[in-house]
Amino acid sequence: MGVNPATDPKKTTHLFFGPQHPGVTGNMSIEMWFDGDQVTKAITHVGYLHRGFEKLMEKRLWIQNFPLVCRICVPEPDINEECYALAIEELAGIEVPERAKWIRTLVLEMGRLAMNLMAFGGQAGTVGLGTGAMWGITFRDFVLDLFEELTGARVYHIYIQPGGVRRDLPRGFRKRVHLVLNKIEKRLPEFDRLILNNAVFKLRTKGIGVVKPEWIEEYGLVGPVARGSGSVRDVRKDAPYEIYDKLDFDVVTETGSDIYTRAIVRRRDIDLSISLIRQILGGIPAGPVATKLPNLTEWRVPAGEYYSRVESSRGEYGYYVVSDGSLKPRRVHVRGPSYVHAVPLLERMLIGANIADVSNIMVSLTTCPPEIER
Amino acid sequence: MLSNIMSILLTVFTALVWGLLLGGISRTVTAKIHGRMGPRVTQNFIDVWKLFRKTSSIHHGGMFWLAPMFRITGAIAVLLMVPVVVGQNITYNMSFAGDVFLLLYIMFFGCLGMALGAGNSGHPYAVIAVSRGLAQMSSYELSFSVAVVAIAVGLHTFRIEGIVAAQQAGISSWNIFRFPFASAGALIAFLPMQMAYPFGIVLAPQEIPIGPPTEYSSRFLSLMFSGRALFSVAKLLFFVNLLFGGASSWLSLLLKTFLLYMYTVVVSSVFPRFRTEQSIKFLWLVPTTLALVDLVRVML
Amino acid sequence: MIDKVKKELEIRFPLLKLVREQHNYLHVKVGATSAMDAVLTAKTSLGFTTLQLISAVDWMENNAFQVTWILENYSEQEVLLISAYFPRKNCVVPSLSQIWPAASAFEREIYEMFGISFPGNPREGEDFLLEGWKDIPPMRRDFETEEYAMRTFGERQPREHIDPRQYIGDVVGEWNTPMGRNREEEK
Amino acid sequence: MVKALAVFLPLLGAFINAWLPGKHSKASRFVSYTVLTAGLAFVVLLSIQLGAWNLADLSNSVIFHSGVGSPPLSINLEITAGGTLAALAMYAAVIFSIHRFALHTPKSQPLILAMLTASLGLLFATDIFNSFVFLEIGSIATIGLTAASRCGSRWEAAIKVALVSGLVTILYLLAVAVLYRSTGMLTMAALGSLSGGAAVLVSILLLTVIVTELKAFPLAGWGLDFYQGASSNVAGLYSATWSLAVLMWAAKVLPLLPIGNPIIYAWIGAGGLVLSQLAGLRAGSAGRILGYSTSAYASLLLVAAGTTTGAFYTRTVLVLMVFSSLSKFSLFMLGNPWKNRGWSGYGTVLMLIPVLLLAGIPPLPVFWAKFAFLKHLALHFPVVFYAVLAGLFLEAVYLFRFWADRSEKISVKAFSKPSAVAGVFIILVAAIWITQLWWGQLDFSGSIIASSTLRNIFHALFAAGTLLCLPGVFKRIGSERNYWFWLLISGASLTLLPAAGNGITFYILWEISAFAAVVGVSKGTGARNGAFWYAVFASFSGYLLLAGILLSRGSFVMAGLPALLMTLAALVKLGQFGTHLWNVRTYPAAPGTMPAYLSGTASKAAVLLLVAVALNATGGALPWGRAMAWAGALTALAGAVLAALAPDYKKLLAYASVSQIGYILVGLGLASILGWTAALYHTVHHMIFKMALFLGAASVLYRTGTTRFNNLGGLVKKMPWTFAFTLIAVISFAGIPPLAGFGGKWLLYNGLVEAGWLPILIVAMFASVVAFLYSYRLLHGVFLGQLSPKNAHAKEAPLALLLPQGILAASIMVLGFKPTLLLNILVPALKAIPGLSGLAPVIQGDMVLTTMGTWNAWMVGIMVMVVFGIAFVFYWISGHKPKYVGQLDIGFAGEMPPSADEVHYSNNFFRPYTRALAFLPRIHAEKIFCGVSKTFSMLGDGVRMLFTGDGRTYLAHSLLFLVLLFVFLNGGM
Amino acid sequence: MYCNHPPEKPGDKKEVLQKITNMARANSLWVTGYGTGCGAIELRPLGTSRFDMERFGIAMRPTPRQADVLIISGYLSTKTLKRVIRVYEQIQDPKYIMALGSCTINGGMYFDSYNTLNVLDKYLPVDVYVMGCMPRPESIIDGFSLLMKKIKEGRATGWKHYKENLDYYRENQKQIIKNWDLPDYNW
Repeated sequence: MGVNPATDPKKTTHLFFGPQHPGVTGNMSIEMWFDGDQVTKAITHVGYLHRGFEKLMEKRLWIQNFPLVCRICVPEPDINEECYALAIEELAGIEVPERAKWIRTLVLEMGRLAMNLMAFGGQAGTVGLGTGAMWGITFRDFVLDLFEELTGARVYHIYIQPGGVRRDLPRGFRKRVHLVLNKIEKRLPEFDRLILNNAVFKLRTKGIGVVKPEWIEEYGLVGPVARGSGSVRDVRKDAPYEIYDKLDFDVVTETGSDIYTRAIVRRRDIDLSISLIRQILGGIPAGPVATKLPNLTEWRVPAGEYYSRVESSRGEYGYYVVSDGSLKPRRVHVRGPSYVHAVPLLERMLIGANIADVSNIMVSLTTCPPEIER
Repeated sequence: MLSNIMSILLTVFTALVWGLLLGGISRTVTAKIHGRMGPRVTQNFIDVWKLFRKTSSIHHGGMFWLAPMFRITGAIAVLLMVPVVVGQNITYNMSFAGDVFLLLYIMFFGCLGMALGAGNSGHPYAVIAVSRGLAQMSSYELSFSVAVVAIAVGLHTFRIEGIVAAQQAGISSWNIFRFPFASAGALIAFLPMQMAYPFGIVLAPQEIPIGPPTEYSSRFLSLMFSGRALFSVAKLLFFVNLLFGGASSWLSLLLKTFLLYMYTVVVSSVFPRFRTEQSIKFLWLVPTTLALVDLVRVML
Repeated sequence: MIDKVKKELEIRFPLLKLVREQHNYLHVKVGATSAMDAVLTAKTSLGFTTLQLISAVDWMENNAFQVTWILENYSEQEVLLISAYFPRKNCVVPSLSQIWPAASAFEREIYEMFGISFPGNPREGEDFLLEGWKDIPPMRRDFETEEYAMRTFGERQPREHIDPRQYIGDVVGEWNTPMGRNREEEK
Repeated sequence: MVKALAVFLPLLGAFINAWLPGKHSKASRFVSYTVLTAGLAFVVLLSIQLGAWNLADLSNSVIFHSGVGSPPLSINLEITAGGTLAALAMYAAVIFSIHRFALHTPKSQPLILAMLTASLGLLFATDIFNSFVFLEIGSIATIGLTAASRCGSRWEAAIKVALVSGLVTILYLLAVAVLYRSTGMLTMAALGSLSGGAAVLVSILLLTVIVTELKAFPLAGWGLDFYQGASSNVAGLYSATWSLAVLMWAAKVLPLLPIGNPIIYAWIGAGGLVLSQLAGLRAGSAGRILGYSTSAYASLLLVAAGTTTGAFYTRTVLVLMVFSSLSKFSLFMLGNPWKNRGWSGYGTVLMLIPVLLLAGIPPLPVFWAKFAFLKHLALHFPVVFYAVLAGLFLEAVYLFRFWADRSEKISVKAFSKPSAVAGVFIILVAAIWITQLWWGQLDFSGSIIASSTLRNIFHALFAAGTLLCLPGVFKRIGSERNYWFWLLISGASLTLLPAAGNGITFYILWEISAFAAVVGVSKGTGARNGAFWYAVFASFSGYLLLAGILLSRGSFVMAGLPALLMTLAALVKLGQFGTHLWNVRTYPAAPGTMPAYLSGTASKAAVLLLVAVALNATGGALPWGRAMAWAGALTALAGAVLAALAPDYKKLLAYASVSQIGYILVGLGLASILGWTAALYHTVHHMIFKMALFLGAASVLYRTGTTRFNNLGGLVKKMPWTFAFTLIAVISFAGIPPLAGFGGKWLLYNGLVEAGWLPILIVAMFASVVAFLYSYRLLHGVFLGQLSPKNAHAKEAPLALLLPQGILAASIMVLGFKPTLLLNILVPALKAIPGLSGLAPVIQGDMVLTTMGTWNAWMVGIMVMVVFGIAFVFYWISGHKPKYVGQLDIGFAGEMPPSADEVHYSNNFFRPYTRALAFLPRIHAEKIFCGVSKTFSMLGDGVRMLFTGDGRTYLAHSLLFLVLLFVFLNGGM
Repeated sequence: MYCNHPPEKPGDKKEVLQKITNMARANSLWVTGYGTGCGAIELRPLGTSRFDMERFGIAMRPTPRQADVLIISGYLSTKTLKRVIRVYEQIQDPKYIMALGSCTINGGMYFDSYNTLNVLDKYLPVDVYVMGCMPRPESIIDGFSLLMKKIKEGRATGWKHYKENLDYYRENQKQIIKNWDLPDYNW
């Protein structure tokens, strides 16, 4: 047996990016072989954050799982609650009040906005533009303040529940949301100047990390990664949940396929989220915010299986929920977009990449390790 | 003789303090650009002291052990080769012993030592960083040496005292006005020299955390920080003497070095990194061409 | 549209059992032997070119694993779930990693979590989520996680129950009220 | 009685042989062999007694009649001294080769005798018709021998000989008839009395016959096919007896032909030489290659016949032909066991000496003849001179390739081949003998470099360089052979080089040092290719030098073309970019300390040559100084870039050598005192550091068995002293101030600014910065980084290698801190040279001043040392005790490094740099050379199309040649 | 190839200028850039304008060799624990561990998970716990100020404890890390 040229110890250097590595998002690692500074082979290692959520959920009541699911994706937890709630509502046949639907959509969009702000800034941060990263996270903090006011928590909100949301909007909330949006919007042009119009940023991101359009179906790519390569997939449009069918928006799509395009997609997603939040704020109807649920400690969701999907900031997010009609779920399987982005796609994209672009490429996929590992 | 030694000690001490202080100030300024308060300006002193007093440290071999000393020696050697305050001959230190060529080459002393230490650490990131750094160095040194040669030939002297003395006839006699293109080239080359972005490819934390000093800890790191502070003051001093007419007093020295340093800080915080080859190409193209304009002017 | 898919599948797989059908969502159960056929048919002739997920459910009491392939048709925006039961003991399921590169990771996870083997996956057996796992695969129903945790990580320390309101009452004022009092929609 | 015995004994041998029963027993073979050999030996003794053994006067001769009456009825032999010499060579060849025939094809012994008889007869014949008889006998013997051998292609070869001899017979008889009819005589002297149409006709016919028989260019086809087809025994015997006889006979006849202006011989010869050697470049088989070489010597004979006369002609032809035939005999005999793989170092030498002889390298006999001959040509026939030189160089190229390809295959059994050994031995004895004849031409007064300071510097440089290489010569690894002898010879002649007082002395020493080094290089593991490149470029540079010397008409060098040629010779020898190919192939291949010697010491010979040329031609400033400086600067840059990308320790050093040499060229090109100071300072410095580096490489190779960067790394822990010395050398050549290297750069830059050559200054400065890349690559690739487990056994280098390094490192330190030690010697000496322009640097104590810059190495050194010392002491006393942790204990992103090999970063070290350079068109010197050699090959192919391998074509060639000659000569008249 | 000697026992050596040194240590806490768990998401805002930890001299260092503080930002899976041990042991003395979130104290909501350890203190010496799930940036800053206080008073001696009781910690670590292949000493 000959030596694999991609991992020949004489010709290559064997390196780990992560888990303890500032260029890696979250706690995961990429094992790579370099020839010079060019990657010849890459293997993604995940599982550093594996907490056995799916096992734990089988051991907990249906409603007890809400605090668990939001921890599956740290930067944007609400989609998990939403997705899980959608599945339960579908299985149990619960109707959600109209107002709750609007509020849910509001929460989801705010979460998306926060996440996209961080990811857009992070893209700059990973090529060394620390200022961009700082600004992005600062803007996100404004949104987190709103969450705190609405739900009582900055990160893990546990706000959505089957049949509605936990609380109504506080007084004056809409005004404050507008204030925050105005504040962010005012700073966005400066943000653009710093990042998107920066010649060096363009040099670093254009033509790098190309996701070929044919990979979209082959790998099942979703979200900005797919939409940066010409796809128009967006669950909000394709299979509208909550009130997305009542909102006026176009799916953001670009065709550049490279990191720069993905940054643009993310930037336009920010605009889209802001516009959607504005629409929602203008249209929230009055009414109850939650349906009355049976005694939750003895609540048995009817037997059945459902695969619920929502659109997260990183793309389609799915929950495969199986109920056997007992107090606890039989099986919950979470399918986060990072699953394919960070494992097979990243391993493929990194081959031939420069060491300088490894974290650049990885960040452009906005991988979120906990949703792979759960 | 004694006064010379006193002057040398004073210079080194001042440079160390000023270098660390400048580092602190630069962190504050960067923080302000980020929209933060930033650390105390004395933060670097605290860091250096803390690192110095860490109770354990590791080394990977002789060169690893010696590298910080190489670094500090190189920095002090450059510092002492440059006149500090124009007119006060006592502060000219050792500058009689060499000219700009010597200065250009002795600058590498510390870098080479650092690179050797990094190599001895056995860490691939450190070595990759060194390979990047050397590749980049070979490009910015091209533009820088073109600029220096243009200026030196234009002024008919290689002696730094001579270059400074030629700029004492008012602001318009400063080389930055007499040789605007060469100065522009040199100032661009100054950015990679200071490892400022967009040329900061050596200490790229997201790519090769964090380059040559990745294995250095504790007291080694403390010395390395001091060496870096000294070295940047030495480079600032060289540039002030080369382009900005030298410093006629300690106050103007502090002011000029401060402003020059702020230039790198401000540029640094609004640019991402180049990739190595982009950096090399840019440096070959832009600053070198600029400096060549003045060189051609001088030749004609 | 989804009707067409359903009809097509029913023609080809007469033993197919319909689980759920919505306007763009179809879940069918097929026999273990025809599962691969169904998946490949869906890919080649029905336009479900994307594999979203491979999932498994442990039906211990029925002594079976249910493996579900979740496919999507990107152009028609349809979801197709194909499930099949496989015997639980020494469960072997054909691999799809040669057809969809993404399947490799899903299969590695299921191998690790359920012990279902996917022969044909070149990377099967590589550590995925766990490292050095020696117990029975954790997602099986007969794996008792709490007992395992107790055994491995030790007893959980006793916990004092404290009512936070006791502490935050004086500080927050407005919030120290029954839930939702101030939370009504302003008009 | 004696005469009778002379006839009787060989005949007895033949008789016994014939009488023996068909199945030969070993004993009977032995008997016949012994008797035959004894008879021949007796004949040799007799010939010596008979011959006019006075070579100093070659005109003496004895006429020897046999048979009755006078020729053509009887046989008259004129035994001349030269003929005797040739006859001796023939005897020797027969005696030393006959055992082969005795063992393999005993039946062929009578044929051998027939061939010997024919050869001797032709050698001494004075009569045209006698000659014809011998020619016929010779042809028949050749055909018979060829056919009797066991070679597969023997019939093809035999038939071609038969066809050609048939044609020759017809033409010759025609000529004889015309001659007899016109003059009534058949002696050779009768040719002179011919006139008019008969003269032309006879001349044309005989010339065609001669050219055909000689296998000279246009009619060489059959010869090539014969050599290729015949077994190597037959070919060897043939070339030493019959071929030599034909050559000598032709040499005798050609001046007598009434052709009018003999320059036509020279034209045929010179043109044929160039064309046939072009074709020879593409020759594949050994026989064919030697066939081309034969053709070359035949052409040389024609040239000689056309351009020289009298005793000079005789002597030249005699030496050229006898020794080349002997060489070919040796090569054929050696070439026999080609099929045996296996290798002996002595086999290489054994084979190299005949090759060197054929290529005309001093002090082997052919050189002297060629030298004198070429000198004559250069003076009187310049165009022929250039053509001959080009042809000879082409011949050298394919001969060296032949050697490189084949010598590896010579088995140790070569020693059991007394024939080959004897051939070589005879050559060597003759070399000594002939050299002493010519000894008087040598001059060791050292007058070509007037300044005794410079001379002494070079003497010291060469002597020290050789001596420092010597301790390590026994630290060889693997299949490297003993090379110390050749190193010593090369070093000794190099050390004498500055003492040379005239061109020929210089040239001889230069070539001896180069080719002794070639032999030394060939002792390395798989060094055949490296040695080949070295040999080709050395002989190229040698021919350029020779041309320069010969065109200078007695003086060492004349301004203009000779000086340019000699400058080019020096550039080739230095490995100027473009010709750097040999450096980067030879240095890595050379064994042990040989590369240190080559790069550190031997290359300085070229610097010496440049200095000598500049001083003698124009008194200092060469008119092409600026071009040379540009070439040097670009060489420095390109060499540095290539060095940074080199994957091998020695290869990197080779490119670095190319690069550093560039600075010397820039300095010499400046032709100012500063420039020369810089160049000579850098020459000394380059010798010191490059030897230290190559000795370090030798140490690493000795301890680890490899110089590939991918297999090295982390050796600092195992070989700390080697590292320390290498580090000092590296810091020095990188030009970092406290050490010596900065001085050269500083002086050079000052010189460049003084001359106003700023663009060159910028290129040179850039190159010096690129030097950091490869200097670090070198240190890291070998000494730093992770230690591969495969090298865990490595130890510190042996003292024999370490000590010279230590001495060199110490001298770098001394020179670094006190450069004035050297400058105080150099500057006054250079100031005294009137041809150098510019101001001299002023040295005040430790201070060196130029018009624009200052440099006080001592103060800088002291400052750095003091600061370093204070830091060190502070470090030491501050109670800092770091723990040593292993190389794998690194902060590896929280993971464990898998293994040292995998973590070591080595392959494609400067990949970003490569990418940044990607916009440059990839012009590799290799590719250019490939293009050149392709062009030559195509030309050669064109010529080769003549030689179809079909006998009829060759007949047609001969007839065509005849017709053309006829038209040309008639038109001329 | 690896370090093969046990750590020196640090002892209670009195250093010169102890007080100033402690002040310096407290005011220059360099944090290893290792987000071990979900708490890392709140470390980012900590660096930005809202909370700005650099005010206190706290900075992120990408390599453990140069850091002082290791923040365990939440639950530790056994796979991560292995890396954390390696990283922790590569930090030079004095070094501190700050643990975020309930899950590091007693397992928090993952008390019954088969892959996360419950009580961090058994495996690594924690100097400061910050409770909450997840802790807000304010509480992390509070944790830092507590750590600073401990350092100033000389009470942050977890690293000494670790070195002195290395065997105890090793035993615990090896108990849960099934494929222990770390060198025994990584300093």
